[in-house]
Amino acid sequence: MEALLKKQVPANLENLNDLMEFIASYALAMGFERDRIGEIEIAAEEALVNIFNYAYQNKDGATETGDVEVACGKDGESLIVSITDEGLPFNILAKADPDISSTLEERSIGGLGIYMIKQFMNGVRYNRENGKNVLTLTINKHRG
Amino acid sequence: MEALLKKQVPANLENLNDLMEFIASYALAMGFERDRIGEIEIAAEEALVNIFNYAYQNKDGATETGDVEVACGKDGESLIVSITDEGLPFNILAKADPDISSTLEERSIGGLGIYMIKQFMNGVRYNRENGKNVLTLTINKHRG
Amino acid sequence: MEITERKENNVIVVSVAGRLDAVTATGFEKHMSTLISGGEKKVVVDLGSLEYISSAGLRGILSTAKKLKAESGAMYFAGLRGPVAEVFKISGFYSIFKIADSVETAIKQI
Amino acid sequence: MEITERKENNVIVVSVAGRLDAVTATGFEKHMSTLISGGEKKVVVDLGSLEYISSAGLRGILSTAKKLKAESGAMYFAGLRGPVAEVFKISGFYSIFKIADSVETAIKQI
Ligand SMILES: Nc1ncnc2c1ncn2[C@@H]1O[C@H](COP(=O)(O)OP(=O)(O)O)[C@@H](O)[C@H]1O
Ligand SMILES: Nc1ncnc2c1ncn2[C@@H]1O[C@H](COP(=O)(O)OP(=O)(O)O)[C@@H](O)[C@H]1O
Repeated sequence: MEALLKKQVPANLENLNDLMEFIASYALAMGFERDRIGEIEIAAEEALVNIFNYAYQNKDGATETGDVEVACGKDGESLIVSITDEGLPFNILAKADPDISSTLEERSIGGLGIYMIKQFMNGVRYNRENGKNVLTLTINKHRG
Repeated sequence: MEALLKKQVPANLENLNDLMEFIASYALAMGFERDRIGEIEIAAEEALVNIFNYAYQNKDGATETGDVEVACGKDGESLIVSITDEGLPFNILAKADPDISSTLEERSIGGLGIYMIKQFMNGVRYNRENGKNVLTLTINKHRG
Repeated sequence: MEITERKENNVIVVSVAGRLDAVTATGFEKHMSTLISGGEKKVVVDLGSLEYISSAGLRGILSTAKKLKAESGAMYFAGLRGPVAEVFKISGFYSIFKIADSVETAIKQI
Repeated sequence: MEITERKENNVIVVSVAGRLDAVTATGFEKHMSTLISGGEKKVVVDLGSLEYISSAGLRGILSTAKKLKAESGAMYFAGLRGPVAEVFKISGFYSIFKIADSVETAIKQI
């Protein structure tokens, strides 16, 4: 992976827009098209918001403070976005998708975020390293 | 990715055992433990059997002949298994998981294969390149 | 995100422009909740100027729909395009919601 | 895969050893199908020597269970360990099947 740019901020919703712009401008510089950048933003937003909401919950369900780091890089023509937090271990690949065929009444309100990450990304990788969650998204120019 | 070993065979069930041994022995040489090798075999079997069953179906639903190539390599401590076929485009990341909470009566018989791939692998990547499907699985020594 | 509204007979048309994301979805949900509490029963949501929607937006839509359903109301979506249409598609929203090509059609059919 | 059988009163104990995979699952399914057609109603499946199971094996188990259910039969699994137990767990099989620690317990409870 080359041309790595990193940004580390406290894991809360106030920083979402900054992080989204950081990722979008990197993708733009790599020549990604507008609609594909939208898909990248969705995936990144879902991962980040989950970290804001769930990663730093303590046993009482209260959210403690913690940081999130976003790194952007390239692997050939592909964009690599890696997101690191020091919260609870959590592997999105192992999370079962929601049932998108159920009726409005049966449908639960949540669970679509991780599903969209898998839909839009070309690669998803989860590593737990030294007490950190590292989620690595690989994104091609076209969803494919 | 270093130390690449490849094996290309016709995509049918007769070659499953050979391919499984090829992958298992590579993982063994890298120092993977027995139970983890079992998980790797499951993931690889699911991906391969799907290629045997679905990738080379023509419009009439008949299965045509085609090859599958398995490549094993390393990325640091991780094993990389990449599986290439020239069949229909198919992205397992985008495939919704089955509902594993439904009752026996409601449960459909299939759909567990791709789900297990996502459960056991650390990374899943799909690329469609020059008419080929390339599925790249990244596997750490331990699932967690 | 920007919300604008107009009423045509007994149908309320809510246009949502910009981004419906984790930051703005709560505002959307509250707005819709107020409308429903205020007695609106026929709601057309115009997404023609919506550029971006994430799962937080979908969540806001689902909970709005559930509230409206509880009041025996009806909701239509109109003007979906590009990435927003794509997100609706992969989330299965085309099969649980009524979707019209244009606001006019939606108003007629609701 | 190797299948061995013994009968204890009216319970048939089927032990499956080795690998239950895409190559062998059809054999397992046929075997079980024959048992059920032969009138067996109480089946204990001993997985104590099963080393490996993939989705093809799970598929064989699911279709066996559905057949047996249609005949109002009962099935227990016993002796699950290591990777096989793990696969049952992540597939939700612990909540749809009856699972006993040992074959003896299964025979008693069935
Ligand atoms: N970083 C995380 N740490 C712990 N749990 C998480 C994390 N991200 C997601 N989850 C869990 O996974 C569930 C599904 O997440 P998601 O698909 O984004 O939908 P939603 O957040 O709307 O429920 C969440 O409800 C939460 O229980
Ligand atoms: N390589 C492939 N090409 C086309 N379709 C596929 C491929 N692999 C899987 N599928 C589709 O995805 C579905 C789910 O696959 P899987 O989870 O392995 O379960 P199963 O094969 O038991 O149904 C299959 O039923 C098939 O419709």
